[in-house]
Amino acid sequence: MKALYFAWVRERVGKAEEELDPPATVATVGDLIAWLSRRGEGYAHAFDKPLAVRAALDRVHARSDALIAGAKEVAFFPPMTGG
Amino acid sequence: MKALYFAWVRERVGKAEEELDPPATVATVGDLIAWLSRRGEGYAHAFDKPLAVRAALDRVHARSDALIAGAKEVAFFPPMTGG
Amino acid sequence: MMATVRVQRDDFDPGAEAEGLARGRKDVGAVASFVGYCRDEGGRLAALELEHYAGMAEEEIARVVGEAEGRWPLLGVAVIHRYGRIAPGERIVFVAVAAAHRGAAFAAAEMLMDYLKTRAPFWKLVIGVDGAFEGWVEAKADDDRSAARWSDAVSGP
Amino acid sequence: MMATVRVQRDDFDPGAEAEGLARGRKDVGAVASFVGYCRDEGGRLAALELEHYAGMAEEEIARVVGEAEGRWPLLGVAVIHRYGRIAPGERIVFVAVAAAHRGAAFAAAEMLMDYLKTRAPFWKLVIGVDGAFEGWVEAKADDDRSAARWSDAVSGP
Repeated sequence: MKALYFAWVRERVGKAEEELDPPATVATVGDLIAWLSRRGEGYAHAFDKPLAVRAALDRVHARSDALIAGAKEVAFFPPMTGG
Repeated sequence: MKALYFAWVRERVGKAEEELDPPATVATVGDLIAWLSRRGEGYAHAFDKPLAVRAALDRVHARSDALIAGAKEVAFFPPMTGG
Repeated sequence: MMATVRVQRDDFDPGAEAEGLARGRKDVGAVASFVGYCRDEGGRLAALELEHYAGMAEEEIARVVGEAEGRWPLLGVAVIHRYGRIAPGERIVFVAVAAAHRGAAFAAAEMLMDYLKTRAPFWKLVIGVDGAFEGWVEAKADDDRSAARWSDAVSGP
Repeated sequence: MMATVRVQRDDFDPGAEAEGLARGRKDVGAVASFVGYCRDEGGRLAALELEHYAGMAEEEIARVVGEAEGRWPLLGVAVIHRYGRIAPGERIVFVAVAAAHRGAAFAAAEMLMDYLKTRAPFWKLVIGVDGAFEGWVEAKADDDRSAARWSDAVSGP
């Protein structure tokens, strides 16, 4: 699946997007965050307060318990500050 | 004092404005309405439901118990329907 | 605070009026505006004839603007109300409010419209399409209720 | 219902966009509109850099417009949100709603703004005047509360 990072999540992870291939045990958005956090310092910093990071699956807001199976695109970002 | 009439109050009274010289016993807006109602059929019709008519003294909304002493201009009109 | 109040027969340009409240400023974060139009009521209405109390109309609107200013931190207000004959599709009334934040701008614009409906001395005469009828629009209890929403902080007529 | 949703780098003409909702129509009685501007925060802010999630931004705004449509009888909606670098005094966001009556137009415009703030995927980076600092704007609890006002009738994210 394709992962996108925005705003300070992007800055901390150090890239705007990448391809992810999580193991089958990673079922939910929350699992994915935990798995990403173990990939290095930048990821750990980006996700150190999991509640401060929002996610979207295929461009729709998703909670941390949402299942990622079938999603082609996942995005992580801070709470929105548009408008 | 100068009296102004608007909308259906004007139509019923039959004129847009006139000079009034009420007797000293006419103290309030309500008294003035009662006094005008006795001036003829048009006036009686205009003021037959006193609560349906609003008044202003010198261009400021006034209740029926407002004193008319000193006012140069009194106006009578239906509830407003602008906006 | 910059306040514009106009009562006029002619049409106006709402975009230019609203933008005028923000132009050249860097403290305005929000402009809420409203335009009221004449509807044709499903084809039955040929025109509205708006009667007004010249002099009091401007003064009363200015009082209402003053009350809004006392209630919210506003950076600019514009109110325009037309009178005379107005055909379906034409503009009747305009309100715009500038503020630092959107909450104040929206609330003041809505309060101004509610108060214009119930306190500004204008009366609408409906002219029917075939000349078969005309009649004065009756004041709506709804409008009184809308205006009463604001009465905890500002005094009514 | 006519709905326009645009996410763009360029500025826009709010007057023309709002008037477009009423032009040629005789059933529109009310157009409420809102423009959000970049403030200079007392001279400390040189610019905002707005990042957005292209694709999702348009889709999410369209979902929010759909929820407003389900809640009020609307005759037209236009939403424009800019991204990229925006200087103090420049427009950032625009919402306009047309309806027969003002209550629906005001409420829908305000709900759309509340939801844009909390659900549309945009993030503001503040650039300080002397280049001495930059930082991401933090989401406000106030905005979440504003958006929550509408949650009895529409489902959140």
